[in-house]
Amino acid sequence: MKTRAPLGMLLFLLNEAVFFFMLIGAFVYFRGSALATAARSLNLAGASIYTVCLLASSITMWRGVAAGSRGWLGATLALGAIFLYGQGREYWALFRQNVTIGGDQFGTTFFTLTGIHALHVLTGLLLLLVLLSGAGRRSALDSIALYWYFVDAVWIVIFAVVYLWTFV
Amino acid sequence: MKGLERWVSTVDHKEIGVLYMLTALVFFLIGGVEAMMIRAQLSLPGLNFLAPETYNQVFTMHGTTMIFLVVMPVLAGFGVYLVPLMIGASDMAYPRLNALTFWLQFFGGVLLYISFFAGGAPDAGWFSYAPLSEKAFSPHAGLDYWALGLLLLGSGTVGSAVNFIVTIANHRAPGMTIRRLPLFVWMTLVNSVLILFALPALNAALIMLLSDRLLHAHFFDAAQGGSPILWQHYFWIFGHPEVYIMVLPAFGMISEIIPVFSRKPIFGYGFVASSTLAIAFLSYGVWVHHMFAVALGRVFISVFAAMSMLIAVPTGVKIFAWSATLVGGSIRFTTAMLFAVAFLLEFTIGGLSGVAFATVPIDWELTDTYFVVAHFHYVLFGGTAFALFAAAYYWFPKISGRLMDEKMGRWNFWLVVIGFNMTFFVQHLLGLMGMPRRVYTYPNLPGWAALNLVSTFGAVILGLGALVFICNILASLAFGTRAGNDPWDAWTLEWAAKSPPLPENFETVPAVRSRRPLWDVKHPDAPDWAAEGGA
Amino acid sequence: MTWDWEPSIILGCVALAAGYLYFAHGRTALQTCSFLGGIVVLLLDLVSPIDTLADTYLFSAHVLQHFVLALVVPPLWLLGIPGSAAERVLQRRRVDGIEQALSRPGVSWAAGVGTMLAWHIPALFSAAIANDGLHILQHLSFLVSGAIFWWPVLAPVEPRRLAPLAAVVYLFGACTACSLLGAALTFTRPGWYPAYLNPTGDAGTLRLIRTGWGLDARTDQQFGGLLMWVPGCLVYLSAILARVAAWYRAPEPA
Amino acid sequence: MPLGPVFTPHSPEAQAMSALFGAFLVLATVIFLIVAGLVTYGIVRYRARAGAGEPRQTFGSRGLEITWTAIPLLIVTVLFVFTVRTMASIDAPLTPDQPADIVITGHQWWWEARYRNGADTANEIHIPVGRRVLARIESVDVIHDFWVPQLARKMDAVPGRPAYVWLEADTAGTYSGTCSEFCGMQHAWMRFEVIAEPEADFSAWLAREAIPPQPPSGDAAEGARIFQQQKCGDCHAVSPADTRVLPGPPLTHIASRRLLGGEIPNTAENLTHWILTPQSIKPGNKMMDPRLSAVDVGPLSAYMESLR
Repeated sequence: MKTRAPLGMLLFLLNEAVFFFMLIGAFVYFRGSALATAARSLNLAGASIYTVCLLASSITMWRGVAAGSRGWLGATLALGAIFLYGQGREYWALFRQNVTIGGDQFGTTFFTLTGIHALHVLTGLLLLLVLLSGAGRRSALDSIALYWYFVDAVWIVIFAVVYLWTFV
Repeated sequence: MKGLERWVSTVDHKEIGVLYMLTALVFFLIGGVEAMMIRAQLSLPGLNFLAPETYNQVFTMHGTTMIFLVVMPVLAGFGVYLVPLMIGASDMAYPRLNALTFWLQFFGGVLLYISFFAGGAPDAGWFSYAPLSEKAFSPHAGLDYWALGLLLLGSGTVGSAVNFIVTIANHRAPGMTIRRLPLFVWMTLVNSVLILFALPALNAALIMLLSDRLLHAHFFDAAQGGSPILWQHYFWIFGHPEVYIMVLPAFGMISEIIPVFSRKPIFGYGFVASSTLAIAFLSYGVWVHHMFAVALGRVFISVFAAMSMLIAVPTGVKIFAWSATLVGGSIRFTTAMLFAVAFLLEFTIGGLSGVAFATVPIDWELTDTYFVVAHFHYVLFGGTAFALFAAAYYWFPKISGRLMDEKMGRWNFWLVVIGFNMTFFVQHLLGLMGMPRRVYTYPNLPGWAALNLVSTFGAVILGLGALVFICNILASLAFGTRAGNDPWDAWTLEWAAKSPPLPENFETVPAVRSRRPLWDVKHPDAPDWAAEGGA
Repeated sequence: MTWDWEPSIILGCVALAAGYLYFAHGRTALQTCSFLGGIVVLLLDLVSPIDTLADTYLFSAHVLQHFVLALVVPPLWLLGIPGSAAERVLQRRRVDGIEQALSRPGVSWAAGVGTMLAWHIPALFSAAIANDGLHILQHLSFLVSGAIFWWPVLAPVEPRRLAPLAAVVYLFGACTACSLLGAALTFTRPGWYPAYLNPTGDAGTLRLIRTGWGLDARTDQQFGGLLMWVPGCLVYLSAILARVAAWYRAPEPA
Repeated sequence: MPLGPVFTPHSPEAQAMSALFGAFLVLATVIFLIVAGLVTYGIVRYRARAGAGEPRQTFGSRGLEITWTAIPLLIVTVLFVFTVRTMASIDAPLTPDQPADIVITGHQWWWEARYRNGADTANEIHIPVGRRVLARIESVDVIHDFWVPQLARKMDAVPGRPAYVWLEADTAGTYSGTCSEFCGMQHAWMRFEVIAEPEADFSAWLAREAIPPQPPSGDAAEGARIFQQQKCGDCHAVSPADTRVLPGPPLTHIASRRLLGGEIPNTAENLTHWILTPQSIKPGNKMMDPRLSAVDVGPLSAYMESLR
């Protein structure tokens, strides 16, 4: 049964979508009191660069699934890692400006939302790593790819809400 | 040791189902003991049987246990056991996920109870309103255990919901179309969709609460710019669908049991099935009725009041359909049927008192009093638990191969009915007299002591009834009459399997051409598929 | 606050009714009621004080107006069209082609939901209040996109309708979209559409609204969001239930 | 059996709620009797008879199903109309255009009532009979809920989110109230009283509360010294001029109050007991044990008694 794994994954992602919707909702809820700090401390240019990396990783993932190629999957892994590195740098820059999760409402909502998302990216990377080490099956790759596209799509929304909306 | 290893490593849906049910039974005993402690403390005004802080832990754990460690797992257990059998499948779609989700819920429960030994159990009530649940007001670790335990339980529940949907979507026997699903399976399906949309709201709220408590974020503490109301919204966006998550599978059980013992098909399958959909949709638009006592604005509140009243309609449709199924039947009063009929009446009371809370000015008087306590016990005990007793008597023969004892069943039934109504009916009156809920003691105002004492006596009787139930299970496991495959002369596919079923469930799955495949087999002269409305 | 018997609207409605009565052969009494009822509702929606309120004072009145245009009138019309008449028209190649193109679920869904979402972009909405031509376009677009949206659900010709479960997903998706927008309007600060913050209308009317009805700018936006969210969803839900109930009644194919 | 406060309302607001509840009760009883009748009829008339075969198989009836969908729909529509009308008649505006007459603040686990003239008291709210006053409900810590069953709607006291209720009584008397949202250890005893008195008495009380108490003399003066020495004033106000937000209830005119802690009668004996062992009567409250000797407690108690 070919469709089995993706249906389960799709349903799981539906649940995840609602989950992220609630977290993004909290960010928007507090946006009024968080905006000043956000505009002062976020680095739009940097974030744009690593966002592009994450989006590119969806393309490499798609090629990897289509061609069944380990090279493309390796590229996905690398791009995902760059994204996490970029986000780590953003966190570090914020810490240095004394913006932390225990600071104001911006810190609270920003770090919770992006932190949870980063955990999802990390999970995806680990799954890919397991797969590349030869332990996974073909059907697992379909599911992981689906998960990866989802995590990227969520980031597009987060990027729009957290970064773009702050600077327009 | 061999046996233990088998149970721990099993991926068979029937064994996992039994594990769920046994776990739930153990937690039911624990939750029951907590209930007894509550009633003992409240039996007279001014008692010091429990210290205030202990009492608050006990009622918090009672609620959390009964909801997350009893009702949810036992419903999942019946589902995991029965759904594959009822649709003619050999197992769930993902057997290993099935085992994983059970163990997630199991350890979630264990984690919750470890809190007792780690500096105190959670004590902010089962909905843990912020900022009371924040570190500033609940500094000990109980609430961290609560949030982490619920995250595990929630993840497990989501996993099993995914598993149910995929199983029902992809593993039905030939001829078992969506429109022919047994109503229990249909309601489990709808329920699983509800879970997928509702649980993430809880998970998000818990993550935010944990951020607050462990990382010093300020989602919910007003003093630092957070919003206590946000917690209420998020919790109840989960919490109200949760009420239906706990009651829909029970509706499904009743929809199986009443027809079989009335010897008639359910009255208006289509209406019962589509009203379930209506409930599922509406249940996302009613959460604010838990917050009517907050000043949210009249327009805002009115709209949610309208939705909350509206949801009574599809629920009422079901009550009428079940009652009408009785009429014209040939009713056999087994213990299962007794509980099912009692369910109709008790649940109607709980449903009607629920409409009181949708009627905003009444809510402004009675919310957070004992009237609420009475109301939701009529829904969750009079509704779900009565349906579960009925289901236990009905499906025990399939699971164990033996009938439960009917004589003990009668004792079980009457003790529970009398004890339950005695405990909780008077609590309506206490609410009307102004007794708030969640108090560890109360002033000796006129009438309060007497009614509380009645309630406590009722609880003792109810407890005895529950003990008789457990004795009946144990005794029937050992000495019960052999049941045969189909003791009730029933119509859904599970009764075509052996009792207990073979590891692969069926040797051959009977042909499915209508909603009652076994009726068709037994009555080749008047099969359902030839009848108007039967196919 | 008065009735505004705008001649073009009345003429349009009369023409529509006449056209229906003339062309729609084989209609039942119920269908006639439905179609003409749709016209009456449309008329009330556009000429009654709701229109004045919507244009100048209340966002919520405007939501109500659009709600009727997109979710009430088109379904009533579609239900009023007799199947035989529709079939005759659809036999023409070109009509059939257009129908085929527009009734693809993706297209019709995007038309309905997209129109609704697009007009609520603050700049566009404000422009529509300020500019009469744009305002008329807005109302027409709600009617037309509403009709396109509802066609796959309520088409007079059964084979042109979506399969029952597909229809459930289709409608549920629309319900989710309008819930999200409604919830956003409900839970966020007022001022999405600045014209409604401090309306420049007649002082007496304004006093009636603000103190008599208790609708301040905040409540107004909240009410508008709730109207979109709750009654909007109830329309979709009713359609879903009707479709499912009909499905359960129909015999299972062997 | 005493009737509950829901059935003995003493303000127009409570009467409106009561009337709606009465109507609802009748409606719910009728519906329950219909269901119970149908079920009873079913199980009595159609119980299985020996030797009877399977009954006639019927699958439903569309007419009936539509009827029992439509009628409840109608009922809830009517109920909704009454709900909205009653709401409008009892609810205070979300943002009133007049200042509140009383600011009522929930603390863990006592209620503070501050009047516009500066009078500040605890667990005892005075109102004039027959005149509607506007109360503003606040909280300084967790969520509480202000509830006087015979007089007014419940209102949650949410920190950072003040709300308003109308408070009114049509008869002079003492009405008991309580916190109705779980707020921690002593939620049970977060009780208070509303005392409705004739306009003249109320005005006199209000004026008295707003002026500082008589300076203490004799034993009480010694008590005042101990009060200061023990830093009791860090948590308790003893003058209406003291407007700090404090964790302990104001003691400015404590001797004129009926109850201690909203719980026990305000007698010298109880007061002494409370001061000696602050955690014995309402365990968990925020008062630390000053570990006073019995010798010190006497004057302190006398000082309290002098604060009228």
